[in-house]
Order: sequence, then C-alpha cells, then structure tokens
Amino acid sequence: MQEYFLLFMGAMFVNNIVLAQYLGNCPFIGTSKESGVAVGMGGAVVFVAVMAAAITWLVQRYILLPFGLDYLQTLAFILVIASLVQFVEMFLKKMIPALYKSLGIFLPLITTNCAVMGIALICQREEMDLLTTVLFAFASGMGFMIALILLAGIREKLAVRRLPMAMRGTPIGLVLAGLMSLAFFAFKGMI
Amino acid sequence: MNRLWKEFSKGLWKELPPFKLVLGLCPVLAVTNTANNGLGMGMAVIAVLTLSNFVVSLLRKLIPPKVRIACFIAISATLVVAVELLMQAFSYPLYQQLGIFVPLIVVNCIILGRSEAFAYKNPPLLAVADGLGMGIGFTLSLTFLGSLREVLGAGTLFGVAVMGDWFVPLKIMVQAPGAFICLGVLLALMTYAENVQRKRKGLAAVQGATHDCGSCGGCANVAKSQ
Amino acid sequence: MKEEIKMIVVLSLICGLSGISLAALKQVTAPAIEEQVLTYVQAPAINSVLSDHDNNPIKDRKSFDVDGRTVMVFPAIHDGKLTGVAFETSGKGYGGKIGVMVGFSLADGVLSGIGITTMKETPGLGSRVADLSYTSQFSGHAADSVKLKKDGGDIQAVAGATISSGGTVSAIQNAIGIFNALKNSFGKGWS
Amino acid sequence: MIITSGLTLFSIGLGAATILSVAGRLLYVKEDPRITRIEEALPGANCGGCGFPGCSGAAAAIVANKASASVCIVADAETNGVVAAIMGQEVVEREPELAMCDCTGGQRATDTFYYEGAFDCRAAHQLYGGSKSCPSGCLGFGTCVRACSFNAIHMGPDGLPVIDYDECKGCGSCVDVCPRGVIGVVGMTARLLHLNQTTDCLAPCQQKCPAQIDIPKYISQIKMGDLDGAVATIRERNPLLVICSRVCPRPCETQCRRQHVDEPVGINMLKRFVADRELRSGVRLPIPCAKDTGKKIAVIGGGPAGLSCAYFLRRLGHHPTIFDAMPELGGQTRYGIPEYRLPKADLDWEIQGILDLGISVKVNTKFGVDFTLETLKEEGFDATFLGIGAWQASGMYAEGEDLDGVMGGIEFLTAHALGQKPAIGDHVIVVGGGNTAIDAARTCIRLGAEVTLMYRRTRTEMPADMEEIVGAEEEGVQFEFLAAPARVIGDENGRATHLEYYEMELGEPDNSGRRRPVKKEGSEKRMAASLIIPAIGQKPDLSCLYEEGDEESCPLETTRWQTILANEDTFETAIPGIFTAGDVYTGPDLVVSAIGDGRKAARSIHYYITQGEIPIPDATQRDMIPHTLFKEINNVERKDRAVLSHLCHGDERNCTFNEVEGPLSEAEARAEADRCLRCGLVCYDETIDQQEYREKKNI
Repeated sequence: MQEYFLLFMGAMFVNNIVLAQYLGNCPFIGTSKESGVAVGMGGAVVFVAVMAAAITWLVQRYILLPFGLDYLQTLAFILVIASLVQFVEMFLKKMIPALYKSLGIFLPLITTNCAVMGIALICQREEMDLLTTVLFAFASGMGFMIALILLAGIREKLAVRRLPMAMRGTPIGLVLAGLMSLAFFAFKGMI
Repeated sequence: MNRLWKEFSKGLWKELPPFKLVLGLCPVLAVTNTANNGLGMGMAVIAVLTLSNFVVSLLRKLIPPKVRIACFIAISATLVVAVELLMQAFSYPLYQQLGIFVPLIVVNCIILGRSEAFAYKNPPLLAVADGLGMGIGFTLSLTFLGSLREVLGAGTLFGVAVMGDWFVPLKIMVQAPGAFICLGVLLALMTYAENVQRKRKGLAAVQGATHDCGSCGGCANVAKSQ
Repeated sequence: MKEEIKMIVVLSLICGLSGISLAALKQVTAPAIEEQVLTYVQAPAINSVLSDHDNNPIKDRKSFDVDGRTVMVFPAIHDGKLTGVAFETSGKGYGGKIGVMVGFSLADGVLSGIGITTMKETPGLGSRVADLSYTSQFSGHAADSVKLKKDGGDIQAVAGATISSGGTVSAIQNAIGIFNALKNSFGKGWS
Repeated sequence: MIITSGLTLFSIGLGAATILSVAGRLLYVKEDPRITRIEEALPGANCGGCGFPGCSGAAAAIVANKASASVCIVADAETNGVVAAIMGQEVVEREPELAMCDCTGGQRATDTFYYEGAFDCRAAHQLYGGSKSCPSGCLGFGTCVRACSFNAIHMGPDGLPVIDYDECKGCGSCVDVCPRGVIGVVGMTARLLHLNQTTDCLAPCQQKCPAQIDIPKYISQIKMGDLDGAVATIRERNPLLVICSRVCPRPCETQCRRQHVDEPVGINMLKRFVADRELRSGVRLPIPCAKDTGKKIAVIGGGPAGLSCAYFLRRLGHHPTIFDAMPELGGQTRYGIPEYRLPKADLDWEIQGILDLGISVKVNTKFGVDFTLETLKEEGFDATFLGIGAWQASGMYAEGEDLDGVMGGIEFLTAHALGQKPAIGDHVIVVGGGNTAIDAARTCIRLGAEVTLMYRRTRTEMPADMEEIVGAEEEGVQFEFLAAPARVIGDENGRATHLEYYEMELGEPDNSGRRRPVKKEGSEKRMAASLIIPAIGQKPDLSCLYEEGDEESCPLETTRWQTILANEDTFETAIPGIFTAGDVYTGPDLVVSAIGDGRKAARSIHYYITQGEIPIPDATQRDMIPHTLFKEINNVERKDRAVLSHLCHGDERNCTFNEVEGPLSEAEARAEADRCLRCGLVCYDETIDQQEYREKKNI
C-alpha cells in the first residue's frame, strides 16, 4: 500500500510530468491562460492518459512482445492512442453527454499531446505491471492538471500586472513555468 | 525556384518553429541541455519532417480526407521508428541521451502541423522544401538553445570546456527550470528586438510571441462561449 | 459503407506497409544495434570486471544455454588463453531490477569483480550499491558463499539500503549458479 | 519476421479502423448527417464568433434550426450557400455586423495615461476606476487589438483603436474585452433599436436632440467628404431630414459646446446641405431594410410621428400600413407649415422615398369612422400605432369667437394648404406668439392682406423661432404686443368685424419662468378685422376614439390636456399592443420630437411583436448628463458661423410662396463642419484648432 502511495506522490510531484519531465509543454503553455480552460484540459488529459496507458500496456504485453515486435512500439502506440481518443470522443458523446460537454472539446487536442504518449512509454520502459501503470498514469495526469491549474491561476493574475511589453504572453508563461519547476524541485528527495 | 526558396526560407526566420510559432516545445525544452543533444534531436526532426512531408504530399491524392490525420500519424510514426532504429545502430549514446523524446517526435505538433497545413495541399517538391526549411530552422534553434544552456550550465560547448576556471556553472540551467526560463527570456529578447525595429518604423509595440498551435488556437474562445 | 471500407483499407494498408518496411530495416540494422548496445551499455562494466585480458570480450562473446535460458558470456582471453568470463544477471532491488555484470576468474574460480549495469535505486541510498566501496568487496571473493553479513556472510551491506544490497547479492548468487553449471563448457567455447 | 511485423501492423491498423467504424455505427448518436457535412463546409476557424462552441457546435445549431445557415461570421457567401444548400434553405443574407468604435478621442489623445503598471485596459479600468476624466472613454492600451483574432483592429496614431472594416467579422471579441464599452458590434437592427444610454459617448447635442441623431458622426462624415454616409447616419434616427432641416428649431444647437467660444455649429444647416444634395441629385440613396418578418402593423396618422414609426418598422422588417384622414400624407408638416418654409414638392419627394421602402398607405380614411381599433385587430394587424396629432385649435376663451370670420390658426393653414382659398379680406388679426401664429401671419401677407399679430407678452417672450419673427417683421407683419383678446364683435350677419382686446402688463414670473401677463382693467381697445385667426394653441381631437358624445367610452386613458396617456419609455398605451407618439401624446410639439418618439414607439412595437416584452435599459438617457455641460473651452480659435443664403429678397418675398432660405454650398458646409469640436461626453477635440492656431501664429 505504502509503495503505491509513494508511487502516486512521486509521479504527481517529484517527477511532475511537465515540470520535471518536460512532457506536454505545448498544451501546458497554450491552455494555461484561463483557469476554466485549464481545468477542462487537465481533466481530459487525466482521463485519456489512464485509458491510453492501460490499453498500450495490453498491446505491448499481448501483441508486440509475443511476436518480438517491441521496436514497433512507437508506431503501434500512437495508432492505438489516436484511435482511442477518437473512440472515447464517440463513446462520451453517446453515453455520457454531460461529460462530453465539459471534456469533449479538448479531446482532439490530446492526440498530439506528448504527455499521454510519454506516460505510456515511461510505463513500458519502467516495466510496470498493469495496476502500477494505471496508477502511475493517473498520478501523472493529475500532476499535469495541478501544474496547469497553478500556472493558469498565476497567469490570470499576471494579465493585469505591469510587465515589459516583450515579456508579455508566452515568454512570461515560460519563465513562470521555470519558477514553478524550481519550486517543484523541493519535492526531490521527499521520497 | 523562387517559390521553392520562399517555402524553404520561411522556416528559417519568419515562421521559425520554436521561437516564432512556439511549437514543439517538449523537445525544445527537454533535449537542449547540451548543444550536441539539441543538434542530434534537430537532425532527427529534419529527417522525419522532410520525409513525412514528402510522403504525405505524394499520397495526398490517395488519402481520404476523413482519415487523413490517422494516416499522417501512421506515416510520421513509421519514419520515427526508422529514425529510432538508425539512431540505435549508428549513434547509440545520442539515442540514450534523448530517451523517450525520440519516439515522441511522432507527437510533435510541427510534424502533424506541416502535413496538415502544407504537405497535404502542395506538390512533393514544395513540401520537401517546406519540411527542410522548417526542420533546419528547428535544428538551428535547438542547437542554439542547447549551446546557450550548455555554456551557462556546464561551461562547455559540444563537450569542450569553453569557460575559464573562474566560471561556476549554473547547474540549474541544464535542468528543467533553466530550460523554461532560458526559452522564456529568449522569446522576450526576440520580441524586444522586433519592437525596437517596429518603433523605428513607427509601428506600435507588440507583445511576446503567442503560442498558437493549430489545434489549440480556438480553445480559449470555445471555452468562453460555452 | 463504401466510404468506410475505403477508409479501413487505406489505413490498414499504410500500417501493413509500414510494418513490412520497418521490419526490413530492423533486420538490416539489427547487428549494428546489438553491437552498439553492447559497446555502450555493457562494455564499461565488462572491462571493469574482467581483470586480465588482451582481447575484445564483446567481439568474442558467445551464447550458452542454461536451464532453457540463454546467457551471453564475454570471455577474457590472455595470450590466446581463456582466463575469465563475465555475464549479466539481475536481482530485485527496491526500485526494480538491478542488473549486475559478474566476472569470474577461471584460474582460481573466484569473482574477479562485479559492476552494476542497470538499476533504478533511490539516489544517495540504494544507488550506493554501485559505489566502489561496496562493489570492491566482491573482487577476489570466493565463488561459493556470497552472503550479506546479516545472513551470516561477510558482505557489508550499504547502510540503509538492505534491499538494494540484497538484490545485488542475489544476482551474484544467481550468477555463481550459472557459472558452476557452465564451468566446463567454457573451455570448448574459446579454444 | 518481415511478414509477421507486416501482418501485425496490418491487423492493428485494420483493428483500429474497424473498431472505429463499428463504434461509429454502434455509438451513432442520433445526429443529423447534415451536421458533419456542414462542419466540413465551415471554415474551421473555431473562433467562437457565432456564439457556439466552435464550428461543430455551430453546425449542430444550424441543423437544430437554432442558427441560420449564415451564422458563421467568417464564412463567405459561397460557404453560406453550400451550408444553406445542405439545409435545403434559401440563403438568407445575414445582416452584416461590424465593430464600431464610437470614441472620438479628443483630450484623451493628448493625455497619455500614466497608470502605474497596468498596461491592459481591463486592469486600468478595474484598478483606477473612474480616475480618467471621461467615464466612458477609450483607455488606449489596445486590449481590443490583442483580442481580435482577425487582425482587424490596430491602434491609430492618436491612441484610439481603428477598425479595418474589410477584415472585421463582427465576432465581438473586442467588445467583450473593452471595459469602457467604447467598441460595440452592431448590425443595422441593433443600431436602429438603440436608445441613447448614459454610458454612450454622447456629445451634448446628441443628448439634446429629441431624435437622438448621432450629430458628431454626421458632421465628421461631412468634413471627411462622405456625404452619402452622413445621410445614412441621419436616416438611422430621422427619416424626414429634408423636412427637419427646414423647419427644426434646432434644440441641439442650444447645447453646442462651440457656443462658449463663439456661436454654435450650424448643425441643421449641415443636415440641410446633405439632405438637399440627395434631393437635388435625382438619385435616391438606398435604404437597407432587415429581412421580412411578415408582421403587419397599423399606423394611424401619416404625420411626422406616423411616418417615422412606419419607416423604422419597415426598416426592421415589418409591414406597416399608414391610415390617414387627409388626402395626402405629411400631417402638420403638409397642412400646418406653409410652402415658403417647406416646399410641397420636396415634402412629396421625401415621403415618397419612405413609402417606396414598401409601406402601404390608405388616405382619406378616417379613424373612428372608416375603421376602429377593433376592426384593425380583426384585419390581422399585430400592433397599432396611434399618431393622430393635435388638430383641434384651442379657443381664445373670448366672447363671440364662434362668429364667422374667426378661424383657428391650424384650420386656416390646413384650408390654405388644401387650396380652399379661405376669404381673408384686407386686414387679418392673428392672435398668438407661436410658430403657427407666425406661419398664419406670413401666409396672409403673401395672400395680400395687412396683418397684425397680437401677442399678450412682449417680443422676447415669443415662443416662435427668432428667424421666423424677424422674417415676419421684414415682410411687414405689424406686431401688437401686450394685448389679449377680450371679445369678438360681429355685425348683424354674424360676421366678425372687430376684435376687442385688453392691454396687458408683465407681472411676476410664473412656473415657466416667463413673466405672467396681467390684464390692465379698463384698457379695452378695438381693432377692425376682416379675419381673426386665433393661433393660441392646439390639442388633439380624440373624438375618433369614443362613441359619439360619450367621452367615458374612450378605451384609452387620457389627460386633462386631451392627450393620450402612455408609458413614457415604451409609448405603450393602457391597451397592450396599442402605441402612441407625436402631438397626440405630447400635445403640440416639435416635428423632430414626433420623429424621435415615432422611432421609440417603433422600437417598442418591434420588441412587442417579436419578443412580447419591451426592454428599457437602466442607463437610458432621459435628461442632459450634468457633467457634460461645462463651459470652459480653451485653445479654440474663433470662426464665424455660416449663414444661409436667402433665395428671394425684399418685396418678392411678401408675394410668393417660394422658399425663403437656401442651402449651403459644399465649401461652406465643409467649413462649417470643421467648426465642430467633436465633443464626447466631456472631451472635445483640442488638436485640430490648436494646430491651425499654432500654424497661423508662426506665419
């Protein structure tokens, strides 16, 4: 139990997917201008990351490894993830329209989100089992969401503050992300 | 010829991917801890980008529009795997350094973006020029950022010590925070330079480059209108 | 329907073609990749555990079958005479698998040294099993009873990292088992 | 191995595609196939300008009939056509909407802001609230520029946003971010329906104008040479510009800030200039109307109020029918204003232009006789507008006023206008001091009689326009001030021969601020007269509303001045769906008031028949905004006001009904327009005159 808890905290804070692993930076900078959008995007990433990690784990374990095709991992994973995203979109639309309304519009943005693919790849490289994979994906997704919401909160405040013209927009977003990343360094050694 | 040059050169400055369009941030941040890594990543991207542009452009008449994104992904993923294999075979240490960012080239929005925005609509030669230009621009940017961070963070350039003994490396520069801050400050400097020029021309100053990847452009508006 | 069939066919064909071309590429590059992996991943460990040789252990490697598993054995040859062998085994550490390259001296049947190849132990704690102060305990150790002190042996575990130490030791014990099983076959391999 | 990997990937691809297609069928949301097709047709900018979440949302809304095929603000006509074809609709032209910046700058352009740190309009607005002197002016940080996804706004040289109308899609992003409401996205309908708000940038003249014409805008259009644009600007508030530019007493000019420097800008002359230009050009400028709604509205009374109401209803897409008791439309402007002030030909031209928009007319149809409110309802009219004016002359309250040879001012003018040639004899006494009295007097002069105008106060108290009084004096009208009629003396045939009157003196000021005339007892005098025209006042004739002789049967509430009572904002009477405006509501008033109220009634009718409820925003401007009424104007060079030319001179005037005043020339008009200070709420444009002033000093 403790092991899983540590894994969870580790993935969420110590090895935060955006701030320490450099994954998913495009949407991190792109969708962190408004906190409402950040929550939606974060939620969608958590959702898809867990599904994708689980399914790619199955693909790797039962299709690629038995045939010795693990070098095709990248190709197989991206196909699976792209199809999955599209499938989820259709599924939500039909079955859970309420959820689709709040997350659906972000789904197409996720296909090219390297956080999702990155999480799936990390799980394979670390040779995790299925339960760990799901837990790790969930925690990493949450880490993404937390970082995104924090940054969006800061950027919303900052939109009305004095800034050199050239710093406004993405540059300050990146510097802020850097400072947040520095802050997240404090979690190193916690576990 | 003129057209070719135009498509090629736009990636070098006007639409310089990481700085002007602020695209493909993950590799830009992750693998630029040394100049060497930046260069290597850039080469891999050049290869994938140029070839995927070429292939997409060749097949553009065959690919049904409905599944075009899936096809683009499949094509670029294939090329990425090929690059992965070749890198393992000929430059294993680089492969180790770049880690999962090699397979992640496949989700680099530049690749998909160019396929969608350019290659799917233009003949192969132009598409190659576009991909090559963008790729070279990307590589140069990555190498530059990598050199900067390597010099500041380790006092070396391409592994060769360039700063004197007096220099105390800012270790943070080769880690994640340094990556973010370095890129942020660079973007700001570029905008500042542009603003100085604009001022000379009598134009109003503009704010820093905006992140505007094709697929994210509308989401702020979308969310607002809900 | 027709539309869908076309869609399915195009997508599957592209995937199939990708698979075929990649497999071909894989076959072409396979030897080079193996060479590279050995050169960059195993070579440092091999060279550190094999004391006295004038050959290239990687080039002269040979595979042996033990209990249905294949073990890649790297020989140390001096003046045309096989003086030692090295191969990799693994044990379970705190953070996952710990890979250990174990070298044996054929002349006196002792361990000529060990080197950690892969591990994901906690930095500063478990990771200290890779430190020379720990690994050097094994150099020249008799290849029969490698045990931690707490189990009645003479190996001093890394303070605070008993699991990691236990992992390496079990890997070494494993290697000793293999060594003993193959001891007699080595001579035939390189003579 | 090659085969294996080929097959494996083939099957992964096959599997993925198959699962997706099967899923696409199984999870098929009962969605119209048109949605996908429309989405493909749409440009995919996902800008949100249509008000739906992205293009797919818009496509769904189009299919669900919640949006029209032309909802996309980015799409061109061709795309709209494709979408409409998918929907099986005809393309309905979407009313174009564009961003409009109504802030004209003025002082704030020189006043660059030193808001510590905040470089965003919203931030400055929130942090420093009203510290900027103008409560609604542009802050100039260009937040709108950054908000625009179409690069349609840039900061102009004076620090104000400039909108590029070729690029503007009317998406409203700029409106959302502007904290001062400087930019608005409005289409024609919204502009026509807009009431002055205290939050708008309202120059004093615009606040005062009863028709709420955007005076600064049309003046600046004249200055820039966009004369057609100026006409369109006026027509957004006042369809009767030819009429108004001749007869309006110009309340706006009393508020013109220029008067604190020299003289007010000749606002009405400028209106006359552009109106006449169109009138004489022989080509009518097109007047756009919104798409047909199919609603029918009865407009009773074809005077200024009725014409204005019908015009605005038509432009909003409805179908008004005007009912008028007289043989021709125009009401008091036709029958009360004499030819020399307003040529009938010009009046006809203007009214015809309005009717040509598609308004039906039934003349010689008397309300209360030929039709009633009930029959209108039976005929299927969705709403009724009652603009029957004030046609009943008030009596003199003098004995003998029912004798022959006594004829109410409005009756006289009407009879004259109808060509009935009322017998006037050689000496006419006109009683009263208003414009009607002067009109009657000057008409009689032109008919060859001697005229005495009798007024119970002095010349300074006369409510008539000063130039009318001067004109009357020049034409030889005799004035008898401080004289009030006592009784009419008739001969044995019951025909008036003399008017007996008191001399008066001015006493204490009354409620209206004018000194109340007091009768001097025993001062009776007599004056011979062949015709006595009391033009003391008018009131509405409401007998058409009730059954003969029974005032109690009137279905509408009325006041003691015989006017109809209605909501002062919505102009809706006690009966829902019946609206009123003009003299029948206000009592005798200005043409421009009737026009303005006619528009407001049309606005109410529009909301009544389309939504059922009539919104009246809280910020609706009713009175002058006090802080806009300052008098200190600096740095403005004095310039003379233009003078209208006289078309006929001296004796000629007394004997013809030709128009007296002529329009300005274009050069004069431009010079006059240049006198405008481009006032906002508080700012006025210092820059223009200052610059010239400096240049002149240098010379």
